[in-house]
Amino acid sequence: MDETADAIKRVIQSGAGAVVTKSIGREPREGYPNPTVVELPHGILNAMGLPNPGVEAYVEEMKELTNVDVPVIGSVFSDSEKGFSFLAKKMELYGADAVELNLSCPHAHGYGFEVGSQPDLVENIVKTVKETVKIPVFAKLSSNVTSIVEIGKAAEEGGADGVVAINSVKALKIDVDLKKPILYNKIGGYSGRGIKPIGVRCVYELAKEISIPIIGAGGVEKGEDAVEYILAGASAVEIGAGVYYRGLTVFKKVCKEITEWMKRNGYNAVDEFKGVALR
Amino acid sequence: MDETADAIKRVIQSGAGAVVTKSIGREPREGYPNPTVVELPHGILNAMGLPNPGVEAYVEEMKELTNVDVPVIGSVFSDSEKGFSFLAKKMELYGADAVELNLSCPHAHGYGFEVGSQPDLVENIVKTVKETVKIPVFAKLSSNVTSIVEIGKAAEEGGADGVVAINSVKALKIDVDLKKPILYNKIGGYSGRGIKPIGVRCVYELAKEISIPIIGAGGVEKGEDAVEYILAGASAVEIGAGVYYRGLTVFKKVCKEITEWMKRNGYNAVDEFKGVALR
Amino acid sequence: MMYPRVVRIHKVVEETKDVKTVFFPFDERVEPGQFFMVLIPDVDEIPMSVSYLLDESKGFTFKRVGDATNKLFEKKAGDLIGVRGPLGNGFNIHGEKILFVAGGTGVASVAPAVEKALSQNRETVVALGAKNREELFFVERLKERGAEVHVATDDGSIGYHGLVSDLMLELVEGDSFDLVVTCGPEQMMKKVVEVCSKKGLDVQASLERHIKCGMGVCGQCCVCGGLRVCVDGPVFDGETLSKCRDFGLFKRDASGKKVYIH
Amino acid sequence: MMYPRVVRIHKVVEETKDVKTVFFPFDERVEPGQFFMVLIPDVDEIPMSVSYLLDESKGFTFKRVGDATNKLFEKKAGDLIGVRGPLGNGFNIHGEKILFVAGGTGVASVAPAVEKALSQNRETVVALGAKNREELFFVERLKERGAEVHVATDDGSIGYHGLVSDLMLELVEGDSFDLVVTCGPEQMMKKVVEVCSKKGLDVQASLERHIKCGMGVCGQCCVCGGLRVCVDGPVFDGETLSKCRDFGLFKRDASGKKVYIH
Ligand SMILES: Cc1cc2nc3c(=O)[nH]c(=O)nc-3n(C[C@H](O)[C@H](O)[C@H](O)COP(=O)(O)OP(=O)(O)OC[C@H]3O[C@@H](n4cnc5c(N)ncnc54)[C@H](O)[C@@H]3O)c2cc1C
Ligand SMILES: Cc1cc2nc3c(=O)[nH]c(=O)nc-3n(C[C@H](O)[C@H](O)[C@H](O)COP(=O)(O)OP(=O)(O)OC[C@H]3O[C@@H](n4cnc5c(N)ncnc54)[C@H](O)[C@@H]3O)c2cc1C
Ligand SMILES: Cc1cc2nc3c(=O)[nH]c(=O)nc-3n(C[C@H](O)[C@H](O)[C@H](O)COP(=O)(O)O)c2cc1C
Ligand SMILES: Cc1cc2nc3c(=O)[nH]c(=O)nc-3n(C[C@H](O)[C@H](O)[C@H](O)COP(=O)(O)O)c2cc1C
Ligand code: FES
Ligand code: FES
Repeated sequence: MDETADAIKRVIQSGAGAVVTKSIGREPREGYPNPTVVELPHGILNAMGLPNPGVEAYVEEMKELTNVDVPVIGSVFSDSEKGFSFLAKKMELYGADAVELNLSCPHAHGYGFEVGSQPDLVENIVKTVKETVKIPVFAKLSSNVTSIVEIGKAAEEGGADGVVAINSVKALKIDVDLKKPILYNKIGGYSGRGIKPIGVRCVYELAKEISIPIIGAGGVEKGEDAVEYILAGASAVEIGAGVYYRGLTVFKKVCKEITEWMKRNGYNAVDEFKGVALR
Repeated sequence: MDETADAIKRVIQSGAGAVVTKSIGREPREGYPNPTVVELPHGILNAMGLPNPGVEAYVEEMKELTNVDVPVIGSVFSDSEKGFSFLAKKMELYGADAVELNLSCPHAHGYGFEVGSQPDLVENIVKTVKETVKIPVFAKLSSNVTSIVEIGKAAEEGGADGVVAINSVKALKIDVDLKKPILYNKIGGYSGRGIKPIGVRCVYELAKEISIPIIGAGGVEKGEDAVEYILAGASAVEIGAGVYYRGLTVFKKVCKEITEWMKRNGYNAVDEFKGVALR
Repeated sequence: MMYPRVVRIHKVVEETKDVKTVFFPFDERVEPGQFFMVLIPDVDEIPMSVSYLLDESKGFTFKRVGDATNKLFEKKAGDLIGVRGPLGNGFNIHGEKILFVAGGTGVASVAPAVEKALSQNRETVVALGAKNREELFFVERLKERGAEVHVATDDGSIGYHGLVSDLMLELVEGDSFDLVVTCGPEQMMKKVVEVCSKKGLDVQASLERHIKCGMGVCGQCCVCGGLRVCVDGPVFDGETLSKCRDFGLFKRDASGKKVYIH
Repeated sequence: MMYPRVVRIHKVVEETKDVKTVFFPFDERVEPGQFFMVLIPDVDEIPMSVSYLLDESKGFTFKRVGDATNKLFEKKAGDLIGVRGPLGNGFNIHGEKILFVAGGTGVASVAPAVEKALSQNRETVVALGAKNREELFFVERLKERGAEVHVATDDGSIGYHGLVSDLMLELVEGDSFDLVVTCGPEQMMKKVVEVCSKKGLDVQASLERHIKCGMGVCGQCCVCGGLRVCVDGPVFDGETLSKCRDFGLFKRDASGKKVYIH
């Protein structure tokens, strides 16, 4: 729900406190043929293939978002330092409040995770982008690595203003009737309910080792899911698959449920319980 | 359900075609205090901490298994080539039909995954063990690595007779009432339903790149789960959490369901559909 | 669950040279105007409105226009496809007298709505448009059920010579309708909606946009300020469409880029 | 779900110098003989039989013997603990006349079974054993409910001077019982089961083994050829126990190593 300006506005009206755009690249990409998304018993599996109209065309969408009330975070993907900084600069010009570097898409060949699993490359990409733009830079990390902490530290070294963890988890569903992988791209990214314990683990591990803010993602659907991420050290959370499970009202509902939990537990501000589970 | 000879016998009576022992080390280990296992909405989280009576005491259990009808696979863990080959030798002496090297336990400090995430080490361990024992050697792999294929290839290079994929996935559950990790060890391994798409992906990736047999594991509960692993290239599957979901009759039930699926799909032998989804 | 159900096609009917209907076993309730994502293994998964609503089976009717529909055109009874659905909202059939206006393959999704209206004893007038006589289908089906069917062709080879939207103008001049239901090329539907707005007639139109997830998460199919064709639609009412700046103006291709409608 | 429910202790009662009962809100049905895994945050999660079965709350009664029970001994009303359960099978209370034989804290799990038997108007005889007068508890509770209670102490400070298993011998000599239910030190239960076998009496004993998962997956608690105390037990009948070579002989410690029972 972040492809177009209109869609993003609808998400904002639905109560989101900030929005992240679809990941944008230099050239238009159609993404993979369908099936690109299926529901599994315990989550959602997708291999969209980073469809996007290309950064030049995306200016049209960004222009319409300049007057919205919440921060708009421009997500970008590339295969090189230069590519990332070019795109980040564009996003800054277009009025993005921050930029999120997609170093973690699990199914796009040559992008995302394939770039984001190499600490040196991550550090250099973040550094180059930081030298190019003034807006905050977030690195979105993958759990599909031997050590997410190593990658998180590389991002911090590079000067990132924060990290986002996690993107979807590399996974596969084979249909036993067709006897083939169900997605056109075969391998996809697993999000939603089933991956929450993995996302929370990643945030917890990162929070122990890095000091820049962490944004949690993966299976947030209810207020208590968000609370779990915050207790693990996250400063905020992103919601993806939750939109499917609870509809667009998921944003308002989650906020309400967090507030209720805070009341029950005697907290007035998120900072009061952020990272409490780390002690 | 693989701690004692009696327990293993019960599993065999329940219809398992082969059994893997609890992972055994050199010295007795109590494992972590409780909670060591909890159920999550989409799987089971455990941090047992490799409890075992030590290999010397385990001879008592193994002796009782010498006359059972199915292969007994001795699982062992260590932190070095020498340690693994010592334990494998013991297992061979005790009458094990094969040995499984635990290179993948996600929560035991200094063992399992911490050893099994380094390709060179994996290759050397497998090689040393192969030089020591005559029984088949399987390497049990972790999905918590940047490339499971790289580790699988290292095991193959080392001369492994097969690999097992996957062990449980590194994960964490924070209790929002206690505001603490629920397991005593905090981080645990996630098994069962929720991880099946990750396990199937790993087997599929491995089957494309290595030619030794692969044993699939992770979320097998029904016949069709096993079929999915076999279509992805597995020669057999292991069942762990499925014992919780369907009781000890899970083994018989899964076999029956596989047979039914084979009938519906016109197959007479597992080999006829093994790896069909790879084509 | 939003996962393709693999089914064996049990009947294929050729409607015209380029249009076929595929029947598959499916015993759950589906509403006219809803659609399925139809999986053609190794090729694509594409949206198809339900065109037949039987108790034990459902059908969809499609025109071959590209890769996926051409491959589908080759399928025979016994072949496997996947169906994911029913998806979307469907038509809200109400009122005593209803006018249905369909162009091209639009009649595929309108036909079961007409049948529903007839089975509820509503007065039912249908205007069908096609390029020529050969491309018309479902005329007999609807007549036999008792609908008053009018036909328009671009070349005049049968019925009214001209656009179905012009034929519709004539029909609404001489009569009063409680509801107008339309499906077809977007320019045509745009005109139908404009006419209805002017005349103060209730109208529902079924939109087509590029569908990927079909479950409201990817944002690919958004129209009219963030409405998702796959879950909020595909049927929208005149009020929504009158305020919708992209209706009849542009779609988005698979990359999300605007493609203007000519 | 096999996940600890975090509850606030609402009452703590001191039964003896070393034994306390903890009450917590829990409104679901629990059977006498079932147990909970009780989570003492940062310390351990340990098995505890249910000792009180109220509609809105349940209780367990424990002796301090080590880390976890000592920490639990410090807890007060208002403190948080986790409870996971009810687990296991529980006693199968049947017959017209039942003898209950409990030693030490064994009375904790036997007490609700006695109460159940009484509420079903069964004749109920209870033999309780303890080291001395100070370590006895629940005697008044069971008498008030109408049970015939006999007491044995090792030092003779009250009641029968000797082992409760010897007291039991006297009781079964002079009377006939349809069922014997026992819980306590394993050597004691072993004797009780032997007596019952000889006399042909139905008997049920509640076993203790090291519990880790409590859900039948880890194999830690296996006895008698692969029976899991946590799901197949903790209550086993005389027939099963007579064929069980480890009953009364050895347990396994946390590592799985055999520990012989003295
Ligand atoms: C809700 C809905 C219901 C539909 N019902 C019918 C129907 O009942 N009968 C019928 O003949 N057609 C129907 N269509 C249109 C049908 O989906 C397209 O004709 C089909 O996808 C073409 O696929 P292709 O690969 O053969 O053609 P391509 O060569 O891929 O494309 C031809 C045209 O089809 C469009 N198209 C391709 N893929 C998709 C997609 N995933 N979603 C939407 N449009 C796509 C393209 O944008 C292009 O305009 C419906 C579309 C929607 C959105
Ligand atoms: C089904 C069941 C019901 C029980 N019900 C009661 C009861 O109602 N009242 C009561 O006082 N006691 C009961 N126990 C025993 C009680 O669980 C132990 O006393 C307690 O676990 C001791 O823990 P600790 O840390 O204080 O002692 P430790 O110093 O850790 O150990 C003392 C003794 O307790 C045993 N123990 C420790 N942890 C466990 C464990 N996880 N599972 C089983 N035994 C353990 C040890 O093996 C040792 O023999 C029951 C045990 C079982 C298996
Ligand atoms: C359909 C779909 C499309 C996604 N597209 C992107 C994307 O373009 N860029 C990105 O960084 N993450 C993308 N993600 C990943 C999500 O942002 C998120 O990190 C992940 O799904 C885990 O969160 P969730 O469980 O709340 O969905 C996508 C996820 C889904 C389900
Ligand atoms: C309680 C528990 C204990 C386990 N102990 C071991 C072990 O000792 N050695 C090992 O290699 N794997 C161990 N595993 C992992 C399983 O063998 C299996 O690889 C994993 O759980 C995934 O399969 P499943 O989803 O069928 O459980 C354990 C899993 C569970 C749930
Ligand atoms: S197709 Fe994905 S939101 Fe509609
Ligand atoms: S305690 Fe794990 S099987 Fe009983």
